[in-house]
Amino acid sequence: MSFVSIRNLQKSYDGTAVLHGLDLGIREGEFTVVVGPSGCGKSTLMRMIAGLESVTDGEIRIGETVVNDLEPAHRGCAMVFQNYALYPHMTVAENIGYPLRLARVPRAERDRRVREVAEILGLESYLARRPKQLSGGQRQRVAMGRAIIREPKVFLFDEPLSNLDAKMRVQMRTELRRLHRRLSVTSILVTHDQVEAMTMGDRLVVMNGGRIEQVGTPAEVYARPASVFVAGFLGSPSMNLFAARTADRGAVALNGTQTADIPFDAALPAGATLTLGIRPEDVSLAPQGQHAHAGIVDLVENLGGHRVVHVRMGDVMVTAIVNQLAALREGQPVSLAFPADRLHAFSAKTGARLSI
Amino acid sequence: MSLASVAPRHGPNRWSRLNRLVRPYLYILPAIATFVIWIYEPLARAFVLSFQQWNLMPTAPRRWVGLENYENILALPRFWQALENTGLYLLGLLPMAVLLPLAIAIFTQDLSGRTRNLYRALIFVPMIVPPVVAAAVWRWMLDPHNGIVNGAIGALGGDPVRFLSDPHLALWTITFITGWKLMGFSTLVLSAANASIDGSLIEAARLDGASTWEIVRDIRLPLLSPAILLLVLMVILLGAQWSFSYIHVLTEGGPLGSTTNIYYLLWQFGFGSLSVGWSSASAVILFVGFSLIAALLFWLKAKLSFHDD
Amino acid sequence: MTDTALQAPARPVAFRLRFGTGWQRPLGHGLMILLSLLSVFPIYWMILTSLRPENEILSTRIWPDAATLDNYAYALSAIPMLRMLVNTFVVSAVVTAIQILTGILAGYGFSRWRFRGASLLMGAVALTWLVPLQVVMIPNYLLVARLGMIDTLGALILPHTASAFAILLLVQAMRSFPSEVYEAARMDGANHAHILWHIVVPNLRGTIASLAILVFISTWNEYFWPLLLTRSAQNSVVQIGLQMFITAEGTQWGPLMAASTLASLPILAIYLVLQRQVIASFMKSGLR
Amino acid sequence: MKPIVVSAALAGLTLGAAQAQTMPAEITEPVTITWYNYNLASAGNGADATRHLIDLFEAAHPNIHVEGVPVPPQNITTRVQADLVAGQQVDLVQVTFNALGFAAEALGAHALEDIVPAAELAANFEGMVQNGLDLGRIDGRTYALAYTFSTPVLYYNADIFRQVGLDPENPPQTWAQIAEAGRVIRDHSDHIPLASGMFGPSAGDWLMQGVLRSNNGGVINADRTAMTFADPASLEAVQMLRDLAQEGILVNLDVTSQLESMAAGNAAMYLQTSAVQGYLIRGAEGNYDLRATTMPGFGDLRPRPNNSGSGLAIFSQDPARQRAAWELMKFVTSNEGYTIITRDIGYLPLRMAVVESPEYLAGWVSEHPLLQPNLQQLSYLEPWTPMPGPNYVQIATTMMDAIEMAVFGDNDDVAGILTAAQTQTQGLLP
Repeated sequence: MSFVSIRNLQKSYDGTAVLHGLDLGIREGEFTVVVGPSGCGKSTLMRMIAGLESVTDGEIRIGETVVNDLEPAHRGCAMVFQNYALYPHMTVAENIGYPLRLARVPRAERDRRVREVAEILGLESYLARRPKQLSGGQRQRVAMGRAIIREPKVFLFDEPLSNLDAKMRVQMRTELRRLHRRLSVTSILVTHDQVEAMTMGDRLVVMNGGRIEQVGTPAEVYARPASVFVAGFLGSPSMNLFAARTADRGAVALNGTQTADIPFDAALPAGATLTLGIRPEDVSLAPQGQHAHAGIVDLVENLGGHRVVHVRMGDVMVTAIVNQLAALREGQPVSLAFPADRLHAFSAKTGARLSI
Repeated sequence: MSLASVAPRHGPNRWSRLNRLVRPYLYILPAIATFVIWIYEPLARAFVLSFQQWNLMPTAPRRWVGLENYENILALPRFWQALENTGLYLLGLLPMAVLLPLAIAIFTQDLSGRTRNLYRALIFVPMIVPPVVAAAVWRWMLDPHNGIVNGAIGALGGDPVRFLSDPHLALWTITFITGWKLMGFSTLVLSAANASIDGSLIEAARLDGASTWEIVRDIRLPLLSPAILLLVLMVILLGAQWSFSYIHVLTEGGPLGSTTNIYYLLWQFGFGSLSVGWSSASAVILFVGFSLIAALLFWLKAKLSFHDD
Repeated sequence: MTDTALQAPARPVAFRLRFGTGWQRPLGHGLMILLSLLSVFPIYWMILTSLRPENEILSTRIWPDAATLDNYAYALSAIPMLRMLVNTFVVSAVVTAIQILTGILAGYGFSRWRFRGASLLMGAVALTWLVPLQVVMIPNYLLVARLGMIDTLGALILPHTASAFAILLLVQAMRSFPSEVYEAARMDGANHAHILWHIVVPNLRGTIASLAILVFISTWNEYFWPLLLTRSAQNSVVQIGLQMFITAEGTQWGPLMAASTLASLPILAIYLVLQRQVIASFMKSGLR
Repeated sequence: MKPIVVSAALAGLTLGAAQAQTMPAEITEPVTITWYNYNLASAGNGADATRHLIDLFEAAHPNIHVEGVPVPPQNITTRVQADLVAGQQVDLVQVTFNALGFAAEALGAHALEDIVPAAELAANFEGMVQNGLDLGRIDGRTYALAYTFSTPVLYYNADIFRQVGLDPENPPQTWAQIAEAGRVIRDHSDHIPLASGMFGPSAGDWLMQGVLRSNNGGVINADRTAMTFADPASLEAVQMLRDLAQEGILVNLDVTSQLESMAAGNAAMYLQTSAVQGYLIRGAEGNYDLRATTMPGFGDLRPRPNNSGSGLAIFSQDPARQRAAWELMKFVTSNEGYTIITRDIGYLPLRMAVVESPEYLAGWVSEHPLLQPNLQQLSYLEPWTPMPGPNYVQIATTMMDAIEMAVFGDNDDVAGILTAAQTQTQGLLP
């Protein structure tokens, strides 16, 4: 049974559809990350759950209640905004305590809870300051404090880490996860950053163009992307994708010229087009002649623990990850292999995954 | 003297430094020159003249009279009445020029674009009417016998109201007209400030459980306070000048001095006739008085809005 | 490039928060309609009265019945109204242009550099607001006379070549201009004049537009300084013309309303045409 | 044109007189003079008639060009002063009588006796009403010739009189009768019983001077060294006005509203200058029966009306321009000039010939009965006394503020208010 369930949710502005009927169920206590490129509708989805955008059609349910027409405050959601939306004229304590003040919680009780929350977030010594006097990470914590103190049924995070510097972002990522473990509140986080998505979510919701492409655990989504879009969007460096054509006896011709005998048992007629994908870490690379495909090293990026090698193969580029020991120079001829069990195939027409 | 010998060696450097030093002053020069020539030089001269009795005529005697001009002004029976009236004007203007526009700005902010623009456009219209015309039209409309307003009151069974000649009403009538003219300007200033409030703050407050009124009270008003303070400041410092045209055209300070504010009184006694001593002393009193008030207000503003910036 | 660089990222329009509930909303609209009527009715009444024949001038009927242009014909023949309108327009336009120019220069000077005496000079600029107009009028008149400019439009313009309001507003606007853009332009090799005219000014269009409107209106409506200068009706402005219908021997209401309508029409027309931009530029101008 | 020819001839005869060398007998070279004029500053009859006068004059004197400078009446002294200081050419000025003292003592208006040959002056004064000439004199010297001037008259609405049962043929002649009629009007109609132009900054003190003087009081003594508006006779007159106000007969509206109330037929009686006659006639036409009578007196005392309006004063330093200005002054105060002024603007002629001779306005006067009380008062008209010294405006304003307060204020202590103000204004005398 889903805790937050969304049925056929649609949104349009002045007749232009932004969300085309989403269906999604989120389990209680789960940390869900909604990920997708900017403009995919993920923020709109979140704001609709929060009640900041009206629902054009469909249904949002939190717990047992349909919340479509409920005031934001009555939905039991707390939200952390991308720019934190801290009240500039209030101190940290006042910011955190504001929801309680609105709920007419007595002062003593309020103070106690503000201190409690501040302790969780390590903000005790900043309570009298104003947002302007805080660093980015501290502001981010205040925003979380303001969300936590309401003891919401659902936490909503709208790109909460995007205004932080790289180091702080990594640190806040783990802090957020720890916090979630401690509070076990259903959380939804929206981000365009696939690393954030992979590392933080119990489950991912990948969106594109106002539609949900795939829902699953990070491992599932990474291992079996449901579409070309998901395959290309998640993973860094991203998956190699080739235009291909089926040949006789289930073999596939890559890229027209280079052919490879890839066993392919899908019921596709010979000569059908499709997209083949393989993650860079699955490409094997060897000195010249050892493998089926020949290429020339174009560029080597050294990442310390491993290297990313860009290989020119005819007129396509292939990205491969190799370990540190392999000696590779730019301009050096190499041969490549694509292990058959590591290949992903997608319909050229719809982009949907085909089973191999 | 060393310039000639040093110039060849350090010339370009020195010039560019001089250039850099002088540049800011060059940019503000046209404005400052205007103010010095057309405002501060006359003001300085007025300061000197305020201790003299003279009518500017080259042939006439010029006599030092010390503080006599100031004493004469402060001894005017109407002086304290005018001071009190000035306060009453401000009291009346603040709701019309600040509170009402504030309410309009906040209310219209949440309307659809078209309705909002229509309301704001209409409310701005009085701003563009020349003051002489505004005074004439209102006087025409408020006439006790032939005015449409009293026509309406009469039709409803009331007695004609002498808006401009009843000593208890005239001041408020002038205040109303001044406020009527200002309302659109204030509305625009406050609407602009209101529109620039970060929308996510409002959304955050809604999620925190704030009602519309609580959002206004806890978020909008505190964030609008710099704009509100600025308007309050303008009304206090310039309100007396703004009402001047209407007093001048509509009541000439009467009846019984009930509409005379400090600005009009000093004008009447100082600038109305060209007695330089009176007018200079009046000017100095006005300038120094309002400058002191301004200093006080800015001090207060800095103290009150310290956290907003 | 800077135009887009300065814009905030577009965000979806939030659905409007409803103001109050139930009865409060119609009440709000009712009040707004009342206030709008209050704002516009006097102008309507002015136009209406100007169209009434002389023997019906005292009428309080809300609709025009026997409309006539007699009052206009009289107003146009009694004073050189058209000439005065042209004069007023020229003076207002020139004053607006100059005040904005000096305001932009001073605004840049004050906002770009810290220099000795800056805050003192800034204070002096602000304090000009508090100097009563009347005290400077006679000395200014004498100066204009020394310059041999009595009875010229130039005399109406000259003392208004700078305004504290324009400077203060532009300083504020320029101070909130992101300094990275200045620096980027400096790195690109632009000098100060170039930065000012090609980068700062185009980005302050909103502020400048709303400022221009306010300056234009206040110059158009100025009365006391032209009153002192007027020597011939041909070289005077329309506010003086209006006053000519108000005399101790009685006010000529019909012609006055006709002349007032003529005096307000140009500015009303400009406003109606530009109304949307006026309000939009106010919103963007940082007049806050 | 006859008088001009006569005076020019006379001027020729007196060429050898003492002042002749300072002012040429005639203008031979083209000259331009300025005429500071407030009729030109308003649209309407006054401006049209003034331009007409200038055209006629220029046609008769091709060498003289007149540049009219329009200035509203309340600004005229300020403006003349500013222009004199600025070195502008100021020749002939239409000076309001309250500023006459200031114009003569501070601004350097010439006494005609100083610049015009005596015989020529005497010849020109011939036929002028003696009382009228006195209006422009200070200490026996003529600084201005009454130009647009008028007297206070009591307008009344005969229809209202009939409606409440008063006899319009016998209008009130004394303040007691006004009070009596006022009570009837107050009790039997909604109209304003008595409007007036006595109060308000733009009214100045002229009408009040006449009212107080009619009770043998006054605002200032004869040699202008002591304020007298709190003296018993003046006090009594002010007290009488207060009683009228307290009874709801005299109202305190601003000057313009009172005028408009009368014009619209909402006021029964209206004490004001004859200069507003034209405006009232336009309002009354086809609306109600407008009439006028002489200014009311106190009991058996003869009323002592004074004048409102302006005189012409010469400021030129250059002899040729003095001559040109004097010619213009002579022309506009000639029979022809006054004919135009009286008929087209509505002021009084200083020459009785204008209203008596059929050659000029005799016929016109008989068609305009409203002028009668005015003409009647010419024979006992007294000048409006200007306050002396540089503080003349402040003295008059302070005094009138006090009298307004004494008449309409909440404080019954009329003597106290007036005495305090008298002490105060006394200190402002030179």
